[in-house]
Amino acid sequence: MKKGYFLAVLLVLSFVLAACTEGTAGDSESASDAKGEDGKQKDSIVIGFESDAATLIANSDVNYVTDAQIRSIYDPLIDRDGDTGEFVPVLAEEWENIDELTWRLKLKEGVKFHNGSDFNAEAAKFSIDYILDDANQSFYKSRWSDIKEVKVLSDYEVEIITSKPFPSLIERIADDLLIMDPVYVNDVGTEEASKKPVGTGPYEFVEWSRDNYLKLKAFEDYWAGPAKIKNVEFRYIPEFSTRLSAFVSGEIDMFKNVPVDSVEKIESDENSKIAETASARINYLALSTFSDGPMKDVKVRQAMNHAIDVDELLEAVLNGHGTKLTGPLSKINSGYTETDAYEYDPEKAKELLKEAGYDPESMELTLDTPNGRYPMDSQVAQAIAAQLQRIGITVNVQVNEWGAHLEKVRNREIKDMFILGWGPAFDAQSTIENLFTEAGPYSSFSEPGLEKKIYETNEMFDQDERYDGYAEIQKALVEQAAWVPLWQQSDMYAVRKDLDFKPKVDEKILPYEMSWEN
Amino acid sequence: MMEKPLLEIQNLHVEFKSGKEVVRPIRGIDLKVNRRETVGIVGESGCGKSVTSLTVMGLLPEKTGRIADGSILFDGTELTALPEKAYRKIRGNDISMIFQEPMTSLNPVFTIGEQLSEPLRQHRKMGKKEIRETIISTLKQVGLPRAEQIIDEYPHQLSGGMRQRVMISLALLCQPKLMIADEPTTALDVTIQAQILELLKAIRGSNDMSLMLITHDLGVVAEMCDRVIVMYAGEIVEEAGVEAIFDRPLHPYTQGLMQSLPSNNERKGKLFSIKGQVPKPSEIGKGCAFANRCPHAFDRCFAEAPPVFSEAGHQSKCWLLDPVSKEGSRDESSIPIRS
Amino acid sequence: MLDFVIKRVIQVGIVVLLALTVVFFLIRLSGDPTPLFLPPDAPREQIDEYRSKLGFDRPLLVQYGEFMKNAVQGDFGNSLRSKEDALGMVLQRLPATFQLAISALVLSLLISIPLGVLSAFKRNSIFDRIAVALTVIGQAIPSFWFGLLLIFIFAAQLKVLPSGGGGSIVHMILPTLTLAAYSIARFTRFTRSTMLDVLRKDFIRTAKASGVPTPRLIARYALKNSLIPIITLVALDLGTLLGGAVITEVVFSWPGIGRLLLQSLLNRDFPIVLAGVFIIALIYAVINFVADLLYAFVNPQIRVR
Amino acid sequence: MTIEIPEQPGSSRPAVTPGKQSKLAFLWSSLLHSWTGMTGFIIILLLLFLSLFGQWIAPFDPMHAEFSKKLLPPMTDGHLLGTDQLGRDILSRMIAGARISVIIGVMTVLIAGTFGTVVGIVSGYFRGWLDVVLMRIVDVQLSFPFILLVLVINAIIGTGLKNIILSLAIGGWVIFARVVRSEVLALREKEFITASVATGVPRIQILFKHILPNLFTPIIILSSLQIATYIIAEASVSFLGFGVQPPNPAWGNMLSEGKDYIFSSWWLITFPGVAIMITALGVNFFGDWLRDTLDPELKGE
Amino acid sequence: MNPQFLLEVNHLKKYYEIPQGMFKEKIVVRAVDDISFSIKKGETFALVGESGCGKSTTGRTILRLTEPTDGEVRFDGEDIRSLSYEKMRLLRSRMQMVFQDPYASLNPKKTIREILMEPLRVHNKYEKKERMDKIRKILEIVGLSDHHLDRYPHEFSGGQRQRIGIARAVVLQPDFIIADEPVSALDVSVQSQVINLMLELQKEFGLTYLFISHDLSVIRHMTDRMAVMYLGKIIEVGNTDDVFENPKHPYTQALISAIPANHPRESKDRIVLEGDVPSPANPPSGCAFHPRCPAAMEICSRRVPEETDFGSGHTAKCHLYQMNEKREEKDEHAVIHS
Repeated sequence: MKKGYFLAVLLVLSFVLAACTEGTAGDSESASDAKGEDGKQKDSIVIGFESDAATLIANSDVNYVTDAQIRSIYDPLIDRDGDTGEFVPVLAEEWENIDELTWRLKLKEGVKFHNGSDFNAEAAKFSIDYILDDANQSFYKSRWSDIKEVKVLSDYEVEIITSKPFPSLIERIADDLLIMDPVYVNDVGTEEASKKPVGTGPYEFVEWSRDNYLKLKAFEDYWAGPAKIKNVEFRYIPEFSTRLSAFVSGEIDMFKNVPVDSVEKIESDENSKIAETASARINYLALSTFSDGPMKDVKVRQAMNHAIDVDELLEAVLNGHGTKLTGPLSKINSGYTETDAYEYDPEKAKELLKEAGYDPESMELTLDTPNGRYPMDSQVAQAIAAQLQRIGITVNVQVNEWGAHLEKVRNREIKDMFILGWGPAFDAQSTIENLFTEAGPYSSFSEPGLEKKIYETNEMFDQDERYDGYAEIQKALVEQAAWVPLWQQSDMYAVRKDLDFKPKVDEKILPYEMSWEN
Repeated sequence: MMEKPLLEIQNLHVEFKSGKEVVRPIRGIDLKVNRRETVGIVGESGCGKSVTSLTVMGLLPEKTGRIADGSILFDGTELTALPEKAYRKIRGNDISMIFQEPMTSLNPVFTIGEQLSEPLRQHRKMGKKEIRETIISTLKQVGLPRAEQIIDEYPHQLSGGMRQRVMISLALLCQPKLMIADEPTTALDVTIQAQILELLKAIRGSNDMSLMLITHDLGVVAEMCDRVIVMYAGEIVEEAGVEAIFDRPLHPYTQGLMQSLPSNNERKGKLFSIKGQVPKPSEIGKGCAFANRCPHAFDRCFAEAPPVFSEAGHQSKCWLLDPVSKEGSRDESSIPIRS
Repeated sequence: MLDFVIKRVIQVGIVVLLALTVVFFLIRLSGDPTPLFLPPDAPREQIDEYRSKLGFDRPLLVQYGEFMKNAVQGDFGNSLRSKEDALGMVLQRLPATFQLAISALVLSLLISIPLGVLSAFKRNSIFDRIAVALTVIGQAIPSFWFGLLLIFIFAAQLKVLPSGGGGSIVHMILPTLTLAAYSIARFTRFTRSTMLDVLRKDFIRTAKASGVPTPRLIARYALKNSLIPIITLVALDLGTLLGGAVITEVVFSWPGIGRLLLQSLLNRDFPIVLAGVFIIALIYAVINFVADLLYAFVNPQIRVR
Repeated sequence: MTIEIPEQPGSSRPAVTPGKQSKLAFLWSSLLHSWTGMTGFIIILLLLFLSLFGQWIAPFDPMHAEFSKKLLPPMTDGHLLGTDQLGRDILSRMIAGARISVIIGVMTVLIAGTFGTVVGIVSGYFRGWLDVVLMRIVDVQLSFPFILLVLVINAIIGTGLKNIILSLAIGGWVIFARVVRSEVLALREKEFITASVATGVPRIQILFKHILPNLFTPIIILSSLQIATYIIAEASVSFLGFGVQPPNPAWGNMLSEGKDYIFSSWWLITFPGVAIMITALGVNFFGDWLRDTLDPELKGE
Repeated sequence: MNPQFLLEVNHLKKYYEIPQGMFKEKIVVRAVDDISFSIKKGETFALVGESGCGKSTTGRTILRLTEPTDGEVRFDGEDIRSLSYEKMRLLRSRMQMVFQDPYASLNPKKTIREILMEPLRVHNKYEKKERMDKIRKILEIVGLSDHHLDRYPHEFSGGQRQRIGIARAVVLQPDFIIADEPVSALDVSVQSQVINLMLELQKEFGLTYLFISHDLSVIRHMTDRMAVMYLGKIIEVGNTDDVFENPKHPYTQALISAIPANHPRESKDRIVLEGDVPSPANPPSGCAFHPRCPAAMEICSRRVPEETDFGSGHTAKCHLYQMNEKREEKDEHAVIHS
């Protein structure tokens, strides 16, 4: 027995293991490629994400990270405009509403999947059916449950029949649906297809190392012409400081969700810039009417609106990165109506509280917030607490882990107030329906009269009538002080200076639309 | 004509540091071991007999222990000033040692052979095969059965008696000039002790070797030794040939030790016992270290440390032997001396 | 020998089953996963439907029985989120975790054993004191802080090493250092103290009395005796390195098992968590078993009976 | 090496447990001789002082947010260590955090220690099937990494100061149970315990009058070392998003809030990190010294 | 029941089982294997033997510090094994024990006062005020004084500690004391002090001792009767004088001959036994001593010898004497040493 035995065995073991894990071995070259310091035309990009995609199959996981990655592989039928959020045709060239229950879509011809098979009506039908099929356990199913049938009319025409009027169908198609190749999926099975995806998108799948990276390369036969950036890598870096370090050191070329306090640091770097846009996601302070507490009283809710200085929060906590919200909807939403904001007026707030029978000095409220889910969320909560303290109200901030927070909200266990975000939201219906009815817990507000009005408006098929209805509702909600509207989130991207990149309102990150400046 | 002694210690002082205190376990001893002689060092725990042996071996704890004064002359070499490297050449080669605890003195994770080959590797230029043969023959010499198998066994597979035999063969391997046995039988059972004592006698007879036997057991001394040295509190209080000591112990401490043995007393009778206990180092004053327990102590004993008094090779450090102070103090009846 | 193995296998089985049981109930208490997966606008009926599809609406004991029945056959179900086989997902992450843990272990052993031995031998010297102080500091630094610091210095400022990600040797340097920092400290201290113990033993005195030179005494005699307790500690720590690398894996974006478990915990992805617990408990038990064998191998008092 | 040193009553055998007054004096003099022990002792004193009187020393209200003064670097505007992302004074928060860290360390040790000790005693002293069951439970728990276990429990019972203490305690009791059990097992075999049995001392009295007092030393040593572990563990758990939550100024929490500012405002992550390190260092130093002094045989683990 | 016997031990057995894994049979260690003896009131009875022969286990089993496997122990006529825990506990006020290691047998965290008070407290002896007087008195008897009361054990020397251990055993004024190697750990000069103390106490309190030791000279000095144990069995019993003068069993003979000489001129015909004591887990067949016995015969490995009575309570278990009695095959080795 030699003394070195033990160590030697361990060493050998570790080499064997290292050899075994060769498959996961990353290629650290891609980062320097992207930098293109050698003067060659850059054709690669590395994008940092906080987490891995749950799966690479389309129409399954409702999650921005998954969606942002697979959207380069799969095309949608309809997309949104990056600035306005308006619908733009992609694989569907035209769509029309035949009657209240029937929609007809005309599809693009000559589009090919990465494996060479043709895109056609069957593919569109298959993709929708995939969501509806219980066996696939798609998380999207709830949004699509009103669909009765998808009919293939011809090779490039489909008809969607709904079981009840479904005015927001096009929104669903634009926001959720991606097109898969039925032949491929049926051939290899969903399990394989979710690891090696095939779509019609601008990039083809190359390699996926779980929790490590996803590599794609440009699809040369892309119907809209091949991408300028030929190689794309999504790299998963869960910890923000590490992500930032990776960006600073040039390992990644861009990442989303830059904390407001790091903006300056990135802008000060000569190779970097910040790309910013107002997102379709809104943040708000919900006032719970679902539990017995002061928030049941409209005067108290109004007092809260007067006591919280949103401008100050925006400026002090978010460094101005956000767009102030005055009512239930952001301006991007179809059906948005201008509503009057509550002035910051602490005196009035105190008065209202007294009218409602509360002495602000003896009030003690709890404010629940997640931590790290929205920009500066827990800091905002602490700042709100500080503002309410100014009129004498004691606020205890309760910070919850996200899962626990969401569960508390859904189970209506939150006593007084909580911070939450909603989006991306482009239409009035889903926001109002989900936030301000008894069934939707996310603002913990409902009022019977208003609820009736909401459901009536939802059923209206006439666009103008509906918008009028939503406008009335919005005004009523503001009057009722249903919540304290905060702001439209600012989506901030740290980007290499020479990358031509324009952020989109719907949070999508499409390398196809990017290019390197020379 | 006298042969030069093999080992000669003169005025040895050893100090231990423990914290800020300095302990002096050996306070000036002189002793010699002649060639082919067996010298017994007797004393109770803490008298400094083990420290003496470790000092000779050069195994005092490096950081805390040191030789404060004196000389150790071994076979013409002065050991106190010897560099470690040269000392190593002596250890296990010219001087070897057997310890009290055969259970813990062998390394549990090496075979007997591996451990026994060490002194041969260090001191003899031998091939592997030769080493093995030497070990086996030494194992046989100490009366171990199955020597060929035992060489590849581990210490825990052997009984206490066998382990002590292994320890003895370890000490014998290089045919040392001096073997120090520190309480070699104390941890053993009576019947095993008898075996080991017989073995030591046999070895002493067949090898050209001196033996320094450290023990607290007067019986072992009586059986084994040519000459006896009695230690008390870091000093040698008496030294004489073995028969002289047993016939006529001169120092009251030696007398007390002998008289307190049950076999030297009437059955069921009250045993003679030395009152009190060994003094703490701080309690040792200018006088005789034994004075506070001595039944014959008188004023001078407390005031002044006694020098060595010698009578025909029988030496003792006691004022009672001083012809001058004798008259004043000695009470004839008080020392019952066996004859 | 054989019955020792059988006995241990049974023991391991019991421990793993119990661990699964405990975690099964614990994690069911941690909350409902459905709202985390479904879109926020999913109506309540949908959630209920989904929940019943997953079987979460049945009595807990029935679910437990079902789970255990499948689990003993190696089927932990599919991930709630990605619908992949949960055990497969865990196993997929295992090599990366192993790679990191083993390299950290090897690094710590290579550094700590010589350091501990020297420190013990030169007890109370300046060298020893510095080593002791360093090891205490090594145990006192929160690992994520240390990791971030390393990233900040070597990746962001000096730009010499990647900030994270799995793969090549270069990627391994920083996480290995971070992970090893604690073990280096622990092993060094432990080696030092066992070594001190061994150096005090009678048989060391015997070897010295045989004229064995000091370097040989330490390298051959003392080290082998110290190795026995060190093996036990190393085994214990390898378990911790494997399962406890969560923080290092998160900080360095290392695609290992700890990160997967943390994510699944946050997502309430029960099957993955349970499969992960199963694997970790199993590895832990196997490591301990191997340590026992190794222990017996090094320690003849056990080997030869 | 065992060397016979002249027997001197008082220092002859390793079991050093002097009388009550002399014990303190003995500890104190031993402390004076150990630079690590003294360093640890001073750090602990400082920590205790801060946690008891911190609120009167802190220059600012640790919870008061002054948005206009956010992220001030150290030594500006009277903020010695600067301000954080909400404009709160970091020094004041660190001082307040000392209290929370002390509470976390001490309370966890109290809960985990008490529970673990009871289990260890029951297991080790009464043996039998209860011992088998309890030790299986300990095995099960040990097969799951500490941090992950704390996370799971924290995920279940929720975040916050009380809950993190509880989770750490649930994760940490086993080590006490194991150590205490093995101590009890060793004590049971001690001759003075047998002597008490032979005297006719009832079982319960043996437990309380003989076993327990002899457990104090190992438990105190273990506790002091565990405190550091728990303080660091809290920081780690906070880092992963659980643990004590803002606005509470626990150090771990400040670290995890501040880590996003590593590039822009280094002081946010530096000071709490250093504080944790120094605390852990101090407690470790002190614990090591305590172990070396009270129980020379316990060295190592 | 003979009233003159304070303690009667009949067919006492203590077996330990060592599990060897699931599929192997357990190893049974017969630490004490069917031994019987009786101790008269006021006498000192010795158990002699080498380490591992079961003498200490016997002592502990009698006090039920470990539960016996089988057999009967009668103390003052009462069957100890049938007593409940509580009754046994109370009975311990009458039977006490002194241990070998004076360092290990005193709780390091207790003062001498606490150590000596405990027996009185748990047995509720004397009025509370009286107890202190008793303790002082006993301390004085064992040669310590008042000012030692508040010290801790480590502040004492080995001899002093052993005296404290004896004081603790005697303070309850028991009838019976088991002394397990009480002087083995002590230096010669201290050993005599402790032996003297024990003898004095015996006189003063009329104590009965079971004295366990491997030191034959101590045994010869202070005991009345003795039993020699080998591998869990008693092989010879008799008055101490008889056994020393006229040992019957070859093992006893070897043991006595192994005592080192008293004087260099004393020549001893020593019987040096071969080999070591076998493991009690795997004792030799027949007479357990036969592999080492210089007088071993063929029958010794086959049959366990019966007891032979040599009169006045001196008995031994050896085939040599059984052969004689049966007048089969007279053996010249019958008496090896006389």
